[in-house]
Amino acid sequence: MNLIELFINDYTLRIVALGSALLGMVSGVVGSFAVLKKQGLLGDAVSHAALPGIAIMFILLQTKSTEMFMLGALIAGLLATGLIVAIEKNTHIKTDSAMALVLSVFFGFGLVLLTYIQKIPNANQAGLDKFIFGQASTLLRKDIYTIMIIGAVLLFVIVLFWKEFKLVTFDSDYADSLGISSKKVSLLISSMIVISIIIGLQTVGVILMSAMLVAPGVAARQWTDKLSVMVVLAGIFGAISGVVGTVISSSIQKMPTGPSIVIIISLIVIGSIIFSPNRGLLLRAIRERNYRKNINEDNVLINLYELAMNHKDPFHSHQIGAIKPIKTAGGKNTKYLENVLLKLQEKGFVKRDYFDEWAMTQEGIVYVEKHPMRKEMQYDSTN
Amino acid sequence: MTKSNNYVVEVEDMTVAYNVKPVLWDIDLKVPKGVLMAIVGPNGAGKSTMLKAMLDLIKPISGSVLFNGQSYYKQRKRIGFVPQRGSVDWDFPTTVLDVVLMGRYGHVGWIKRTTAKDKSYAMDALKKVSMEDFAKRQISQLSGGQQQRVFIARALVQDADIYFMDEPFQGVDAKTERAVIEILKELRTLGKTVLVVHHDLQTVKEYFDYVTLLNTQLIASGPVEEVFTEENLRKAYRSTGKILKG
Amino acid sequence: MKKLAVLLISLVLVISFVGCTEKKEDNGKIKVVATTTMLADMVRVIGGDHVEVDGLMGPGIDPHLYKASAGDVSAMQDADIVVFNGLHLEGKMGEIFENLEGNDKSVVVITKGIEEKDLITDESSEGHDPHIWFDVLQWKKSSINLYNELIEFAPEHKDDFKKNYDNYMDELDELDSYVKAQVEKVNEDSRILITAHDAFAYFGKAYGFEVRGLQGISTSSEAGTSDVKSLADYIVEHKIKAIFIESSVPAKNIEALKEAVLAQGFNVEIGGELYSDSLGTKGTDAETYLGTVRANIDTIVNALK
Amino acid sequence: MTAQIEILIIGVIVAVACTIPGVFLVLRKMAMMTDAITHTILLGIIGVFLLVHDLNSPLLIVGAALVGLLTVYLVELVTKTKLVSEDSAIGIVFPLLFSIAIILISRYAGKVHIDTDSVLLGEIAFAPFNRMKIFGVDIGAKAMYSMGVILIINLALVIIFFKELKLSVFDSKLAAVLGFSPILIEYGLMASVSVTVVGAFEAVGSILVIAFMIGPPITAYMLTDNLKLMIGLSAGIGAINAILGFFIANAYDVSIAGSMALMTGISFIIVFIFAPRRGLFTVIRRRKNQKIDFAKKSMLFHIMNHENTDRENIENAVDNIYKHLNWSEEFINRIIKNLIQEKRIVVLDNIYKLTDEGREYTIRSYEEIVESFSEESQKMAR
Repeated sequence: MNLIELFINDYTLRIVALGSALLGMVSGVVGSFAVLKKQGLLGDAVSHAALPGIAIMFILLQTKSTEMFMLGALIAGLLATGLIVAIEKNTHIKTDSAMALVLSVFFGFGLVLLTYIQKIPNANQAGLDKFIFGQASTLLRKDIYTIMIIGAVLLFVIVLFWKEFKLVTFDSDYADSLGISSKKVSLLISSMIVISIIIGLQTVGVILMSAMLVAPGVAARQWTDKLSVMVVLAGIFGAISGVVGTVISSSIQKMPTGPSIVIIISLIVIGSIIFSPNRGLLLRAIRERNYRKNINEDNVLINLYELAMNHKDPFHSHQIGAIKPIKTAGGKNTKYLENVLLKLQEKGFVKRDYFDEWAMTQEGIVYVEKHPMRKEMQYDSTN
Repeated sequence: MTKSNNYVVEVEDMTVAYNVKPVLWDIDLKVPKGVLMAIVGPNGAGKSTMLKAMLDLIKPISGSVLFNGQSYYKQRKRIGFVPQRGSVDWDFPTTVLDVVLMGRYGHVGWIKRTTAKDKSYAMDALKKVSMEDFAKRQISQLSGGQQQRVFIARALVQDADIYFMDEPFQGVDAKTERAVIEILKELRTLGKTVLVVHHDLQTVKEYFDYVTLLNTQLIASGPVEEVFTEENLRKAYRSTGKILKG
Repeated sequence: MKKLAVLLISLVLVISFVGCTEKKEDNGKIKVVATTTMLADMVRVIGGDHVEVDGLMGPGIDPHLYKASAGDVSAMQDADIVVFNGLHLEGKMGEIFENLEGNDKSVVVITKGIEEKDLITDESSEGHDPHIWFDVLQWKKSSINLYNELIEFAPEHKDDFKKNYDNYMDELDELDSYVKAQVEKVNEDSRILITAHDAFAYFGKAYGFEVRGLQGISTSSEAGTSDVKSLADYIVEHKIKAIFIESSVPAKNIEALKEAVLAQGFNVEIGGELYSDSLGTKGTDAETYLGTVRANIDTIVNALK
Repeated sequence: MTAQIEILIIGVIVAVACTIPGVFLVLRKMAMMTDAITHTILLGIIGVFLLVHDLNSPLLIVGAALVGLLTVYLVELVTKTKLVSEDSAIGIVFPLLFSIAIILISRYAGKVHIDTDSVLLGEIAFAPFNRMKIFGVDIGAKAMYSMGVILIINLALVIIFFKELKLSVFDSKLAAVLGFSPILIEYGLMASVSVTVVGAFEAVGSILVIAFMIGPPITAYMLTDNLKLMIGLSAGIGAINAILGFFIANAYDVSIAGSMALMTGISFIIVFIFAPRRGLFTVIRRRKNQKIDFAKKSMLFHIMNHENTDRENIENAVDNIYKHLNWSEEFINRIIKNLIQEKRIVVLDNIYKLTDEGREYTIRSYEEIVESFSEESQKMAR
């Protein structure tokens, strides 16, 4: 009740919450693809790489214009992203290195331009390098329209090319073999990511944008195994953190809005990592305990034997990953299993070979073949 | 030159290189219709590269590939592909059915959605690989063999005439291996052509009727009983210049 | 590899020659480097013809965001006297300057000697606000530091310096009374100055203005929604006529504040742009310190009266 | 010593000191960790400041370095759950730490002028004015000594732990088996990165540190695969970038560190285009030449394969050979003309025969090819 009143009475809260929620939603959705394509750090890279774009715009126009600066930033951002991809494609240099190089060189170039501008007389360039970087708490009504329009376009494109986006992000070679050009689709995805970053920079600032691009997607990933659900959830998490962060910022004095949204979304990520079903750390720990309770030397040995017999050779060796003594899906603890195997090795039942694979010994085979459990345990090799 | 009609795949003079290093050297290969062909050779012999170059995923330095006498682009819908299992991130948030449906994307075309019919194709394919119970499963929960079956099912729904499979037996359990080979044989009886990159020499004779031996160069290609000889194998697996003299 | 190196070096040599700038000659003047534009102006006034001033930060440059260029190195190296604000306005740079004392350079920290009670201190962190120049009398008091240094450095010009200094003192007194007179035009209840960041605290303290900023001094600080909201409430409550943008801070912050006020059915004007961390550009009235302070107070008074 | 020369020296020392850990960051695919650290050290600075209330305290720098390490630790912690990829982990950890820093500043230090740039000097132009004095005697710029020490420590670490570092880069599993704790090496490396970033931040400022750390190593990586050579080359390239960058800055009177970073980009692009083995030009030119070269060699192989066999008069016959190679007649004539000119083959009784020289060349080429692909596959396996 109190909260609703708060929203009705407080214009700033309303605007900022709405803006942050919309932006959180859009960047959560678009960012999901950045997360899956391992381009999560593009947010920070583009925000630095934008500087020369802004500086060149200023040199050309000699005046501060947010719109033109954003255009300059967008061009520089796209160029930087293109370069990162080009370096990665044409050399053996990995994305992270390419990204680090491009962002720092672009920024260095921007700095060179800034000091050049400092020498131009009569140019009021104060705060040029911070000019397009907004703060969440100073969102304007027109920012909201911008976010809404561009966000709607981005979401529309995602819905339109959903199938292609999914396929290319998952398996680009296969996409190419079907005639769906992974190059073009990747370019489209990256451009959309850059566009949403630039919008975010101008409305809520660098750090919040960097977080909003990655965190909602990561949190959403923990709760679902379906891309569509993940994308929707990421949008919801982004929006929720926008609203909750804004409310917190508006109820505590001197609580900056952007950072408090970052903290909320980070808490959502931490919560998701710990508590989500299937993947969560908590459930994993519980499952591991059960696993340890149920696993024993006998069923490990029998399993290894069954595996080997699949190859019609009791001495056939297997990697530790192949050994699954009980059927619970996902409940695997390699370290624990390794300990059990080591104990078996001490007893002389199994042997670790040169390739780090495990195989039965003669004694082990004799032991298993006499074991009463073996006949009952029909191992399902599909599992 | 030989008329195209007899062969579904014709590779001529194909050379592929990464940087300075030739990976494939002047390959000439003809694949007759309706065969089940293994492509074998030692590690680094360029087996997967050849497959990818045939599918235009890698640009060769020279050479051409024809399918039924036409270019790859004209024949694309008749070609199915099973990439190496390790080439994708299996933690990707998607279900088994979704992955199999991807095989229909080429037929569906840009922007358009898959239909209920596509879905029933996908379910049929899953049944073929005995994975129908896993349709709703997340792909990261699958074992290696199951992942492979999903990939095979995906290629099956492409409803192609020529199939390219990159190491479909790599790291799978014996049961999957048997299931996959049954499917391959069934494809052959339907008159389809299947090319499989294979690394287990012991099973070549049992599984395949045609074989291509590769070691950067094409060593030999033809019916298993003719080509899969000790002499050819020695050629393929020995890596000195002496083999030139046979 | 060698070819590459040769190529690189020749490339750079070409570039360097193209862009080569000529060196300034030694003309016997005292070379002074000042950090901010206000300080450069002060040096120019008191030093007169005997000094050559190099302001590191050009007009419109925010000291918080200043980036040095290669030319600044030679300026610093050739300098006889280095003048800077202190109180950590120049960050780590100031600390370095302070240590230059004795290395054949004289150093003037303009805020040195200001009594602790006159400084504005942050309660929670015990740091000081460095924006001293908006209190004209403090500025006047501080100038003595520069004057003393100049006569010590060049006693032969003492008379000229004295004349310039005394003149400046008079002008500053005059400026102070002008500001005070202008302030009188504003209703006592309306003496409230609201800007984007907290740079006007000394001004407020000296001339009886209540000063509110949206954001802290550090460029790293950020406003919260509640800060915007409470400042908007404050504006509505006190029926403040105008709020001000600053030359070196994006106007967006103040626009957001205006929107928030408007939403409460009250209209606050944007009263114009104030010079906060630097003087105005050449050719404007605000080219000098005197002009800048006048321009600021005129802008404030015109909007608020 | 003039300030200019000192700047040059400092620039070179910083560049070389940065490249050493940089090489390992690039090889371990952790380049963006530097970006994260340049942001998060603000938290260390503000945290210590709130304790000591002194903006000039050297403890601020200690705090900065510690938070650098904390950043690495947290990223590792998140990555280790295997639920989040490393880049995403960085993308979550650094905004969080940075946001906490901003909240602290906004709440508790609103009236103080504090940010990373103002606490760390971050400007190489002024580094020569920060003097080092012992008993009142000026012995040069402080940064020369501080970065010099960091350089020596980095060098010493690399020399002493070269084997371990190399193993940990190429095969962390094997390193673990052999008893080198990957975690220890990891944190050793990261401690070195963190200290170097903070130290270099003092000298060159903000995120340009990243250019110094990552640029030269990846440029060197385009030129060599040998780790030792790569370290040496990076150091050399870094030094050249610093020197040339300095001259450009002087010529145009612009930011020195910015020019050095820009130079890093330029030198990378030059190497990217002109590198002897991997450069764009070489690749394009090679593609052109390769076709003919490969064709020649395949012709030789073909002739040699059928030499002295019963099919020789069919396969290697002058009139017939094009049928067996499936090339256009025109192309084949060109190749054969070339080969005859090079005295690799001769025509004997209407059949192509290898000359002795040609035979030797053919065998050698084949061996080269075989060798090269086995090298390639070894590298891939790595």
